[in-house]
Amino acid sequence: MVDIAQLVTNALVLSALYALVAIGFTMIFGIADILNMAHGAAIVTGGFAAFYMVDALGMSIWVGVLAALVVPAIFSILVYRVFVKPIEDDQIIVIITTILILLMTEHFFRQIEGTRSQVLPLLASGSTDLGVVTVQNNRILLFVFAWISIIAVFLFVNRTWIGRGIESLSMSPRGAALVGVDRNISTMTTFGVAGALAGMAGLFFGVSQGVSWDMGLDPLLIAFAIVILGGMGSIKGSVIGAHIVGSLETVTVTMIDSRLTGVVALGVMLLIIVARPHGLYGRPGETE
Amino acid sequence: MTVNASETGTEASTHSTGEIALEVDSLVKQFGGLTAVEDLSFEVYNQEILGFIGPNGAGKSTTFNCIFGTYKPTSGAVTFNDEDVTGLAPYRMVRKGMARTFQTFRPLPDRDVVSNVSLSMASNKLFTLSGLFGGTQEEAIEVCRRVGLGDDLYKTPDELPHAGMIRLELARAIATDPELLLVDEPFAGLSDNEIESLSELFQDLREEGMTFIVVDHNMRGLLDLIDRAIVINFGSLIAEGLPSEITQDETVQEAYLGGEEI
Amino acid sequence: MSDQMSLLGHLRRKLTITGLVGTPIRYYVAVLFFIGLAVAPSTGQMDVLNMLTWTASFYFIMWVISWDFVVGYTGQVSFGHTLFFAAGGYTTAILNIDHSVDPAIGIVAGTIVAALAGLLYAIPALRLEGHYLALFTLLPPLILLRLFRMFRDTTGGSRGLPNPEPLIEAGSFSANAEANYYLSLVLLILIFAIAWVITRSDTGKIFTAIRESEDAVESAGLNPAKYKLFAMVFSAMLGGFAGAVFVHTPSGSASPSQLLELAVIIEILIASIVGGFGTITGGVLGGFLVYWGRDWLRNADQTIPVIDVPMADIDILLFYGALLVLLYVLAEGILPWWYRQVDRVLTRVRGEEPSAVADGGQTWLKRQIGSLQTRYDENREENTGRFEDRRKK
Amino acid sequence: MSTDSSERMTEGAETILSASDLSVSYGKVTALKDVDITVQKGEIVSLIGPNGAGKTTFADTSMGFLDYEGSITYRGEEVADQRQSNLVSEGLIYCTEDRDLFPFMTVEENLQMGAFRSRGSYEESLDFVYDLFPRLEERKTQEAHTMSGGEQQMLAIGRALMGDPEMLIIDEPTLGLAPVIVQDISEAFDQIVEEGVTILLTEQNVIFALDHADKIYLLENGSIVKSGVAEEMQGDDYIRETYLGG
Repeated sequence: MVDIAQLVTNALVLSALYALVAIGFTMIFGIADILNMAHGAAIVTGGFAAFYMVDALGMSIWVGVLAALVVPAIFSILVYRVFVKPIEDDQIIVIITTILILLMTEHFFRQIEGTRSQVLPLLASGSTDLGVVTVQNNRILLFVFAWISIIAVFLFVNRTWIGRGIESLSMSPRGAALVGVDRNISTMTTFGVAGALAGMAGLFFGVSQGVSWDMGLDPLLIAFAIVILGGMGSIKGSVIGAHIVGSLETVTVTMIDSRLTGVVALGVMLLIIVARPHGLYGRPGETE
Repeated sequence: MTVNASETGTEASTHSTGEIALEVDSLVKQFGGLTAVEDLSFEVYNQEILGFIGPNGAGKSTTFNCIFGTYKPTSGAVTFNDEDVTGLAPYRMVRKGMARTFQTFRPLPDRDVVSNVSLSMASNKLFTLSGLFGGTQEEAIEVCRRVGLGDDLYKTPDELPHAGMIRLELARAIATDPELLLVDEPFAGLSDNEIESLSELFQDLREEGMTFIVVDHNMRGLLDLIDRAIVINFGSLIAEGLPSEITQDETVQEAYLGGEEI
Repeated sequence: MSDQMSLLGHLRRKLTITGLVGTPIRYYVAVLFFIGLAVAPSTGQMDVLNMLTWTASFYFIMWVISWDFVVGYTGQVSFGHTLFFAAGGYTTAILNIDHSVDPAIGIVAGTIVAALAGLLYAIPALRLEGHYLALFTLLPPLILLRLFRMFRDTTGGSRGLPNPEPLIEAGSFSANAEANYYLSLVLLILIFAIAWVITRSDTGKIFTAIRESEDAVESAGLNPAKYKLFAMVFSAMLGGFAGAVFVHTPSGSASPSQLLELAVIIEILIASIVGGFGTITGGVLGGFLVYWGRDWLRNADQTIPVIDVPMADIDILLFYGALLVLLYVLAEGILPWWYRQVDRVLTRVRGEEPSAVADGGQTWLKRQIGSLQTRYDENREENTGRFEDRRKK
Repeated sequence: MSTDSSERMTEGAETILSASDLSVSYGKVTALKDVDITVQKGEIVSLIGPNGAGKTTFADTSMGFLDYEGSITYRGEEVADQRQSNLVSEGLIYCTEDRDLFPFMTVEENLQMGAFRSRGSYEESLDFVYDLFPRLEERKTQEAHTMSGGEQQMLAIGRALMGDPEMLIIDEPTLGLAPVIVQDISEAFDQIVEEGVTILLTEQNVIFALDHADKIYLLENGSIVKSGVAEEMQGDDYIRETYLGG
């Protein structure tokens, strides 16, 4: 019984982190029709931004959190403005370019920091007894912050004008232009928000598993799985997808083999792409 | 107008051999809960030019796509030259002697007109050395001349005017050497002269033994060309007969001509 | 039968003096290039290490050809060709190391496994397109890499397997290198020739037609699915075969960094695009450029001024940076760009109207955009069609 | 109706949209060639002509969707020099032939989006639209993609009106609609005209255009072949023969 509670807790925390990565990825896809592989680089950037704040500048982890939001947001906006915008009509070149940016970012940090994993301090110490299970306060905070971010994005998209503009662009670019949505500003905002979410995830992964040059690729791949599962461009879908993938992952890693991280998720995704390309919550009409 | 139409009517009886080329029997096509084509039956005789008329969204394209195999019919049968061809893939239909044009053109923008047409002459064999050294070019050029693209042989499709694109669509279809040609809205956007010359081409090809189904939502130009017409609306047949009868038909006028400029 | 007759007749015609004069210059350039590569080792200018690097570059180019063969022509996007290379290479290496299977048999087995992997891609590729296909093809190599790490005992994990037995041996190390150099060169010429002939025949024209409009192909009486399947599986076989031979040469081994990592496919993609997408010949050009560019950076002894870092230390970063720049500058492709320049010069000299070049004077990028636009329009039309259908209610 | 229109025309002599020597091409095909069109404030101008004549191209160009040669200005400012979002804020609203609705938003959400840049009162506009098309109010919680073609057309026009238009460009509002619905749209159109909105209407349906417009331009193969006041054009032999079936 306790085991199951533990499993559920783990799954919930992991799923929330995955959702952070997936939401940004799916938003960029929805609004700009771009598979942004550099999203993985934003995760790495977030992790290291926090690490340098704490390690090199001796700041508190909370300044690190701020850095992990701001730096990757700026990084993502720059990636869009400098590299993606000039070629955004060409899907294949965009994918190649963003993969190159991911590889360059990885190797940049590898060059400076080497291949070992850097440690970030915990957000909080101690643990809390939640009745059936005892959870580290650190993990509770991760979970809470992840969900605050997710809800904030929901509210942003549904309740603010600029968010509505983003939503409308993802449904009909021409329709959005007709009602006066500025595509450029909306796309940059989306990249910024996506970058901040990914950076946040980078920090959280860093807190729980350490910061390293290759920490971006795995969450990015799992975000693929989630986004395919939830339907590209759908935020709600990716939150649900994140919970499916996160639970699946927790179960396989705990019960079968810890080396299976990612494999099951990716395998499931392969099946879904073949069986239902638009995902479980996808909107038809993209390709058919 | 009426006189003219009845003339074409008599012409039909002289041209058509009376043998059935294509028979559509109780065709039904549903998309999800929507019925786009409802229990539609008709036949086309050899060497006939059949007009297939109906307002936008009446189900003409869907019927076309069901005949040609782009869609699998929900139920019903399509018989071509006494052979059941219901739901065969389009390329098989072509191999059996059917061809079609697209209303929204499907050119190959990367190559010139002749190469567009010569694709229809390529064999469906994987391992072939043909085409390495020219080959089908001459035949393709012949077809291009036939449809009036003689001066545009080496232009790319994006250099062709609207009427040229229609001719290119036709050339590609004719190059497959079809017995039955399905033509989708050939007259849309054409001037009267262009309509006339295209109609003459259809007549000539018919003389040589080709059978036509011509779809259009606009009757302009069409009534002078066709031998017989079928009118559908909301996926069902509402009238059938000589062009003169069609224009007189009250159901047609009510359901269709009402808002149209005729 | 008639195919062969016309081929013979054509060759006979070509082999007359007028025929030779009439052949485009680029054919002679290509022949001279390969002859140059063939005589290079005997000039004494090439040391053994150099020879090994050249050998490795030949395989890299074979992979570029295999990628261009399917993606450049039929337009089925693949980010996962490394799966084929690894299928070929790892199959034969494992068979040889664990079961002492003869390399020749292992290579055949590797090629077959790669063909099966090709089927794995080809079947979904019939239904998927664009982003979905790109994502789909991106995944299997990444999954395979994880599996390799899991089954470290058999696959060597992220370091790869030790060298299996060589396919050919010639005694001394330098004689070995030379023998493998020639073997690889012959294979390169063979694969190049096969890919060239297929893409220039009617089959190639159908491939490119599929890229432009499947509807058009189908209404010409041709089965697009058959051609797409063939292109993918054949490409997989070419790539898998090259990968399998590669691991049996002194230049290569079955390791993720050489066969499977994301970086490998990116280099191949960029080589193909930079050289000229959908041309095969351009891929050869781009392949040499990218491969030797990386090699030069790795061995560069210059130091970067301002930041005072030796180039060789950050060679990978510089290499990716350079690729990024290449991608922007040469997205059109060197070969198409060159043809356009030649055409422009000739036009000026002769005072003629510019002739339509192979790609109609448009850059690859623009065409790509064009075809996406067409697809978008088609979708839109279908959607409005669907809306129209709803009128019925 | 005709007295109305003459009043409107004298009232505003101010030019609101003006194209001169306007040419647009797609690749090598010229879609518009040296077109001159002027729309005065308060006028109802109609562009008529067959399929592929360049009507939609003109509408798209006015809204800044296409590159062009020559000049086209909205309220004296070159369209190419302005952001599209700016044009919308300035009251230039375009209702396209494809409607370009937000398929997965409800009717009301679509209307809300229509007011994205509007300076006018949201409630007033919404009331006006619901008055105009009561059917939209009945279905306000329905997603746009589930509606019929005619209802979508109403929604598209409604959404355009939510933007508080100074000038409205409507592309083929009656295309593919059943006669009954064309009647509805036609009535709504008259009410919009009464609001004093300047309108550029492109139509294949010449009868509809002649019924509603003050001024007509006939476009064929990308060039203007004829132009004039609606009454004159109605009597024109060429138009009668070609477009009204004699």
